[in-house]
Amino acid sequence: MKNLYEVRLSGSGGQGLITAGMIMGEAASVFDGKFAVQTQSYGPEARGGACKAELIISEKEVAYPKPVDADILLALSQQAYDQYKDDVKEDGVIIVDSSLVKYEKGKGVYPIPITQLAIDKVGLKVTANVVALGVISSLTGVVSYEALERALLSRIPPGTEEINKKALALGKTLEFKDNI
Amino acid sequence: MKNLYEVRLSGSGGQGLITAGMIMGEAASVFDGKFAVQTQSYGPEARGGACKAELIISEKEVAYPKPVDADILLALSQQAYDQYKDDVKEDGVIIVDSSLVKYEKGKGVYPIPITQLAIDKVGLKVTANVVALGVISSLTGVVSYEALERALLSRIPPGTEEINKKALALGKTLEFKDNI
Amino acid sequence: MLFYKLYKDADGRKVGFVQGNEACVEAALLAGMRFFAGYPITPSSEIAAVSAEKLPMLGGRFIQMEDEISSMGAIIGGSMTGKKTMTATSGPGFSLKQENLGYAIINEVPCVIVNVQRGGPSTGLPTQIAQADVMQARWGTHGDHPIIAISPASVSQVVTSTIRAFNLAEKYRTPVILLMDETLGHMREKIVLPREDEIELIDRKQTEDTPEEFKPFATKHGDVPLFAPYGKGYRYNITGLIHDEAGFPTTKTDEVVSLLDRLHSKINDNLDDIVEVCEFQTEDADTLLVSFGSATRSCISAMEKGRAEGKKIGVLQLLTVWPFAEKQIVKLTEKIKNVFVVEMNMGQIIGEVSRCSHRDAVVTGINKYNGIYITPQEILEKVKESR
Amino acid sequence: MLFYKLYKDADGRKVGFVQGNEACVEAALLAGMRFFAGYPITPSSEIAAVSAEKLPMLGGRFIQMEDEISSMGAIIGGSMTGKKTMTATSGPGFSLKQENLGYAIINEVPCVIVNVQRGGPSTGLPTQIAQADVMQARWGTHGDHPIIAISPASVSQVVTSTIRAFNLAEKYRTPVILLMDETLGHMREKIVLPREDEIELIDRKQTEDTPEEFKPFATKHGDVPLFAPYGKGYRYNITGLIHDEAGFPTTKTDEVVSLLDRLHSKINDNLDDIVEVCEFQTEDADTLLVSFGSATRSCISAMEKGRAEGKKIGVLQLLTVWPFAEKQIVKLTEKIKNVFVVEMNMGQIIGEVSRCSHRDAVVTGINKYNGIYITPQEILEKVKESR
Amino acid sequence: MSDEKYLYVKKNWCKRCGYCIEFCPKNVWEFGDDGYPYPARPQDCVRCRMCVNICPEFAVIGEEEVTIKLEGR
Amino acid sequence: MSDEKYLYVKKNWCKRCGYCIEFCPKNVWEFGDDGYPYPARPQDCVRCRMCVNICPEFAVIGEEEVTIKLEGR
Amino acid sequence: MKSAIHDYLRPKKKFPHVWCPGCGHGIILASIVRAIEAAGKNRDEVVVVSGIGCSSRAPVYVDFSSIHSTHGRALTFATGVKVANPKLTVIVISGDGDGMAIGGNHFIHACRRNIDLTMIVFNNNIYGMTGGQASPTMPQGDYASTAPFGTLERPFDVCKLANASGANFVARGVVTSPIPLEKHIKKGIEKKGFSVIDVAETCPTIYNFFNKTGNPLKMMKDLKAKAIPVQKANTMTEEELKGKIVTGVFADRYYPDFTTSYDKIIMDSAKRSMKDEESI
Amino acid sequence: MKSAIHDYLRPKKKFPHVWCPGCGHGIILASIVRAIEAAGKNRDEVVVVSGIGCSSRAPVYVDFSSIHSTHGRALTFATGVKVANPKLTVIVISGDGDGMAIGGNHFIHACRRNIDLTMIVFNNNIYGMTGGQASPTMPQGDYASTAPFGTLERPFDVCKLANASGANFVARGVVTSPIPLEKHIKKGIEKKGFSVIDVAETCPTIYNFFNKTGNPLKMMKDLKAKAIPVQKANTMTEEELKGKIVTGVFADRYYPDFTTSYDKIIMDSAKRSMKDEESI
Ligand SMILES: Cc1ncc(C[n+]2csc(CCOP(=O)(O)OP(=O)(O)O)c2C)c(N)n1
Ligand SMILES: Cc1ncc(C[n+]2csc(CCOP(=O)(O)OP(=O)(O)O)c2C)c(N)n1
Ligand code: SF4
Ligand code: SF4
Ligand code: SF4
Ligand code: SF4
Ligand code: SF4
Ligand code: SF4
Ligand SMILES: [Mg+2]
Ligand SMILES: [Mg+2]
Repeated sequence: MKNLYEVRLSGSGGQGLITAGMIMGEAASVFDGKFAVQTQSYGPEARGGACKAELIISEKEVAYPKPVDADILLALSQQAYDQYKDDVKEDGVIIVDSSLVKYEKGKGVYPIPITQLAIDKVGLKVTANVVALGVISSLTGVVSYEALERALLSRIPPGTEEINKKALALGKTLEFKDNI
Repeated sequence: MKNLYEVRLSGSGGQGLITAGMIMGEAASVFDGKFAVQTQSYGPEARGGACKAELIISEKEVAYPKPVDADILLALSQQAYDQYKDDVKEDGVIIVDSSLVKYEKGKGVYPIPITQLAIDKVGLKVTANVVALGVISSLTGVVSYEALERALLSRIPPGTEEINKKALALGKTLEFKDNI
Repeated sequence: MLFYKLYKDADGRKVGFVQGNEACVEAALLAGMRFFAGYPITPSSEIAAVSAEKLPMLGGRFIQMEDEISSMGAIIGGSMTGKKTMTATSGPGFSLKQENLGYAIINEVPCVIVNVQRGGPSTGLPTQIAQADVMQARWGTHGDHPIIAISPASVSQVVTSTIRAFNLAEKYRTPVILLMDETLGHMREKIVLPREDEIELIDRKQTEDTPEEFKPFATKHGDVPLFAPYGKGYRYNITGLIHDEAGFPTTKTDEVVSLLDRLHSKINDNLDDIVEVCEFQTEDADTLLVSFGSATRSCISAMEKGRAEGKKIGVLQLLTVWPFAEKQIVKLTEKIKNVFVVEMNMGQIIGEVSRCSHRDAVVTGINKYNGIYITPQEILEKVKESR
Repeated sequence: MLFYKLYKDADGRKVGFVQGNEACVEAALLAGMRFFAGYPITPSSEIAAVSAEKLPMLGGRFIQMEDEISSMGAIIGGSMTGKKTMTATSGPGFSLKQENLGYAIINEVPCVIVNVQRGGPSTGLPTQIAQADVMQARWGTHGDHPIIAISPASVSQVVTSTIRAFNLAEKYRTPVILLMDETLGHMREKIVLPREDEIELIDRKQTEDTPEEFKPFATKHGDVPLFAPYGKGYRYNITGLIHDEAGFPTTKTDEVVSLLDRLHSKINDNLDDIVEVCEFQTEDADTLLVSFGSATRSCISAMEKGRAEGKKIGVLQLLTVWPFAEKQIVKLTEKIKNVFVVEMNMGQIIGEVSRCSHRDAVVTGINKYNGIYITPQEILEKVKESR
Repeated sequence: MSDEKYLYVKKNWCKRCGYCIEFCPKNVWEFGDDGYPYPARPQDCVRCRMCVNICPEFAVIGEEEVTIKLEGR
Repeated sequence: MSDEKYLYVKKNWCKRCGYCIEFCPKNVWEFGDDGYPYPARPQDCVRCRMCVNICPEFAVIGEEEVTIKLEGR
Repeated sequence: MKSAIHDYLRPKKKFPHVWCPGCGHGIILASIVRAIEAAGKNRDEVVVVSGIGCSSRAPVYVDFSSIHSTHGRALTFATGVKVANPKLTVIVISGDGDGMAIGGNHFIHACRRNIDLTMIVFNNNIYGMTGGQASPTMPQGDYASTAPFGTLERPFDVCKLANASGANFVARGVVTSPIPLEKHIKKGIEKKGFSVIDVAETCPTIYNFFNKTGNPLKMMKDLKAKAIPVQKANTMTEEELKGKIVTGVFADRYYPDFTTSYDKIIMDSAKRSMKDEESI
Repeated sequence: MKSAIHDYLRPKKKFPHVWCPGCGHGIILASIVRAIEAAGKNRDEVVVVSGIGCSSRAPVYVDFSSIHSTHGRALTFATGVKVANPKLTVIVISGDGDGMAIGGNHFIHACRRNIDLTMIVFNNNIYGMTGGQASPTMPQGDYASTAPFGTLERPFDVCKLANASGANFVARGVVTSPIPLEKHIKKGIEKKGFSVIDVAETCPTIYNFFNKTGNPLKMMKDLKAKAIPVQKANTMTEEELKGKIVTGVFADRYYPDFTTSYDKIIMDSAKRSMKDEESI
């Protein structure tokens, strides 16, 4: 476990990346007792374009709030992958949606067909972001699973609790292997 | 003849003092070739209150544009007289409308029933300001009579030329005596 | 629709992981805000939305006005009834509010104006960061006027600064500007809201005079006149014209001067109370980074990095940007001569820093204005370059 | 209804005894103004009235708009057709124009904005003199922006300054602010209008590119882009968003920086052309009065009186107040250490003078802000006091 | 009708517009020698209040109590 | 009617709202397997231009010349 | 006889007021005060808000809480007062320039919002205070300092605009008939929701200067001759109505007003807010 | 088939445009371009002016001289363009927020002034660009980020307001009928004086987010069902008209427009100016 994680969740508008960032930040800061700061940015298009949520999760207070090189990169679109794959630390991990993105194999690269799994195993495409959170938690431990679940449940529309839990659990229980 | 005259034309709104100031300034600067600057101020009331036009007429360029102590004070109302009578130079003149104002006799004080004369001799009360200009010209020479007449004629509504000339002429031809 | 949730911690404090904009409203409500009038503009719009949702729960009221001018008018009117009021906007809207801002100043109407800065001038870069309205905050409205402006750097500081903004507004009966920026407004961090028993709230002092005795701008009680809310039998007038102690228009020179002097002195005579700065490791520093708002965070990181390399860097955050921390600058530059002013603009507050710095100090600007947050690396590099 | 008359002098020049406001319009017409949009406000209203009367004689057009915001919008729109345009206002209206002023700056739209200053803040002292919008002229609109502002002191200077304002606006494609004041606006002095063959009029340089090649904000011709009037086949876009050379919105960091840098450098790289000061007897002076606008006249009288008493006073008039005459101040304060900044406000431009003055100079403010013209006596007294 | 003894004009407020005279339906008012209106025919007054209401200066007064109160102003 | 060979959808502009399909009075259009509309029954087209005019993306094209011109965009 | 106005003059203010001899503003102000009295309002709970203009000086003279605000913005300040404290009776005084030129947007939005204010437009068809520029209600062709060749624009009909924008109560009075004027204003005050009373009056100083309309008395007589009650106007042709001023009530509706509607939200919200925060 | 829009797309601009899938703005823009073409205007003499909003991005895409001005101020810039060069055909594009909220005053004054502009209101009943605040045309009770409990205010009827303010031509179109829409706009362009075409459309992204109105296609179908021609509407009761959108022409008048009237002043003045100055 590192003292400080720089996390970049990237993809396109509509994939729920900001929500994922919010959940992750809340889990880490409110429930895990760490320091977290989450920022975001959109592409120049009004809606639908590139989208990115970034977090710094740390044992101590965070000054400059933006990740430079990521400890954790989640890439849910080709554009995002291409743009950010090089800004990852030596010992960082790249979680890439292998159902959407053509990627290069390498140490620390974890290809997971996240969106496809969300469709197939959860039954709802838009839960891909939650599946990804489960993956991040179990792969890196940057946030605890319990904290994530609690933050998740407080952020989603009532009535969607079960399906979201299912998605998170799916992400957690997947088996990973980086892809050398 | 002095090199510099500080002139204060004072009274109330509606007595045409600003117009008188404009005529005098134009006469001095455009037609007599002197330097002149004319400023004005109103009382706090929107209309009808105290009113004052001030000029500096000089052989050379005028920097600070407001008279301090006047060489020539015209007072067409009691309030104006009371307020400004003390701000007159030792060798200055005070022309006071004796038909409207209670004044103190003294050297350089010229009481003339200007408004009454305008009514009686010109037949139009509002020409009092023009009568006063005639008085000032012939008493002090600060502006020439010809210049005054020309400036006057260019500033008045068409059709009123004769009556205005008459008023100016009246002012010029009055006999003055200061009032010791 | 709220996009955050507050929890209660073990000490009974509300906590949450919220945006700067959301934190601003939570703090404002804590501080006693009960009326908000606004007009949407990126990146401040969440402040209006959260206010719309939360105010009625506390019996407060929200109104979306037809523009920024009317929003500013409305919070002045609202404040005259004794309520604590706020509006929020960004550059273009802040420009539009300037005329009525002057009205609030001259009539000593407490209110808080949030400007979540974005790139400019004009429509500029609506979704990107800048700190380029800081001089406008000082000089944007016509005529001689004092102003208080506070510029937090973190979501937690948004909470304390917002409460402070209301307190200063009430204490000094003046509009207070909260200068945020796009990143801070949209950034999420954990906040811990103080319990009600943990904060000191200031309410404008109310008159104890009878209505007959009461003069709305009388100074017998000190520089800040005592207040009587409209509707309580104190039937006085306020006007944007220069006015006398009774609130009536005047052009008497002594009354003009006395009003203008008092408006300024009530601020300038209380700089120790109003001006708040944060110093970071300035004790042994030979290099000072002066900054405000979000840029401060980069300065602190730069300081940490720099110190790791053996560079004795200190940071001064101007939490209160206006009135300017002249005394603090004078003092610090007596010992630290190598001064950098870090701003996400083309160089604005640097003018003030230069003016106030010790004559031997070398004041250099570190500026970024391309819409992107300035990084600690960029600051460090500039610091190294200039040596 | 005109309240003045022009005559022809022996040299065929028009002369007249006119108000500053009237002179402003006469000069503007000479400079080529053909469109005026405005909203009345004391003490600037005569500028609109005279424009309404005179513009149609020259085939120009006048429009009274519904407010100051629309007036500013209209002169920008008008200027895009290639016409020289102007508006006039006073403090409250100047505050309202700030948003669109930024639009004119960022789109490099030549136009002239007259601010006949009155007492402020807010409604203030509508019929009295002040010089308290000078910092607002610099910083009133949001975001980083340069500005040119000129401040004449006499009715004759109004003529030359107005012509200059149009010339600078056209040359640098930027709004230019003409800072007058109540007394100057209403004061009458003789003017001699130059004959057409005696003045150099500058028109914005027009592109020679074909419509296909044309880029409205291209810099290949230097810092000031070449113009193509609307309606002539150059079908380009302008926007208040940060834009690229083609006039389309951009957030690319290099394009953002290049636009903002160019907007500033086109002014700041041409200070020798833009900054105009008048020095009076500074050669042997040991005391310098720095001033602008109407206050300069009192300084000159004070200088004359002072010299009569043996005091070596000199005067520096900042005819161009923005950009600031930094170089001139630096140079003068190298030899003159006793500096007084004379302003009819509570101290505004003094900040700039202090910042730029030689480190050994002692800079003291002489201020008056009660609505009354500052007198030479008052200045002299303060000068004596401080010795 | 009328013993309208308090129908009077406060001269230091009156600006002599003549509206009271013109708009009185009963022709009660006239300009006096001093140039100010006065109720020349008070007995004709029907208490319609037009004169009071139309006076832009609040200078027409129709009540004893008010008269006394305003005396000092 | 119609040999409407240039009634086509420029796919890189189309955002698949389905308006062309819905608003064609002759039911000419259908979503294809690729998710984009195509003129399934061009012979039914009466050249009313509804499909062209209702497309918010300017993606329905009905002219050879335009087709060619837009190719590169 | 009761002279409401004299009971309400500010004790500390000097009279006569600043308005010119014969200016209609004084007549309207007195009518407003009588209407407030007639509506039975507690003077401590009345707030009078104005903008800038000769007319907007009115609140300074009468003994209510008052805001002499900025040019054109009276309705915005008044909206703030009303929304922040709905118990208050808020009267807005505005000139035709103030309310209809620079303030036109606030006017139509106040109508639409149906905020419970009563606005009285002192409509002299000109900018008096700034010396005679054309106002948005100046009849086409009349002269002004900024319309030396006659105004080109057609005037707004304040009542039509209010009607189209949704005000609950819309009426026009005229200073030559102060009693009906007072009644309109009283009804406006009593009406929940936004009320507008447009008042036709004269500016004998400035309007006359540019239009040679004669002395104050002549202008008043002419004005009286122009005023036609709406009932009568309804029977007249457009031709006959030219140059006339139609007076009376143009709208009297009962849509819920803003603050009353808002009170329902507060009641509902209070319940929602009862829910306690979860503990961490 | 002729596809006017494609001839007028900016050669240097990237497509697809920024608007969301199904957003009505594209349909209106294409209709405007067809109308300009149909009115036979020389594209070099057309200037398109907009404010700020999703809709106000429109001019950026089409190949005319254009001004993407400041929020709410399009009409003011357009007025300047037109008055400074009356030969130009000036089209104003504005959103319901841009044109009716912050820009409402310029709107009623442009109507009153009868300035020869053609204004098209992209009326999606919401602030799209800033993420869903209530606009002045949002139906009462609908939800928005700033109206979490439903809007309290009643909407403006843009056409009624234009009519009451004096516009020469007033019409309403709807994006589900692009051809009548184009015709209204064409008529507006051809009409001397101020023309307003209010266009009912949808914002499938943001409106749906707050009001669950369904996907773009459902919203379009619903919109189509709501649109009623004015002729038919005239035969319906108020009850029946609830929730309907009345389309068609509401005013078609011939008052002289501002610049034409001004030209007369110029002609007269030219004579007056012939008089030479007196010599000193
Ligand atoms: C922002 C601003 N613009 C302009 C003015 C100048 N101004 C003061 S009063 C006024 C017009 C007043 O006209 P109206 O409202 O009709 O009142 P009246 O004087 O006719 O009663 C104007 C333009 C101002 N004070 N503030
Ligand atoms: C002075 C100012 N205030 C506010 C804004 C923010 N703003 C930009 S667009 C917009 C609303 C746009 O709504 P509308 O005109 O209906 O256009 P739409 O996006 O719905 O097409 C607002 C409030 C701004 N740019 N400038
Ligand atoms: S109406 Fe009033 S002001 Fe006019 S004459 Fe009569 S009393 Fe005097
Ligand atoms: S109350 Fe009526 S009748 Fe009596 S004097 Fe006055 S106006 Fe005439
Ligand atoms: S209308 Fe246009 S964007 Fe929509 S589906 Fe058809 S072609 Fe595609
Ligand atoms: S032109 Fe008309 S009939 Fe032909 S495909 Fe398009 S919508 Fe259908
Ligand atoms: S100028 Fe006109 S409106 Fe102003 S006080 Fe005089 S008469 Fe009344
Ligand atoms: S947010 Fe609404 S108005 Fe804006 S582009 Fe998307 S659909 Fe259109
Ligand atoms: Mg008026
Ligand atoms: Mg909209």
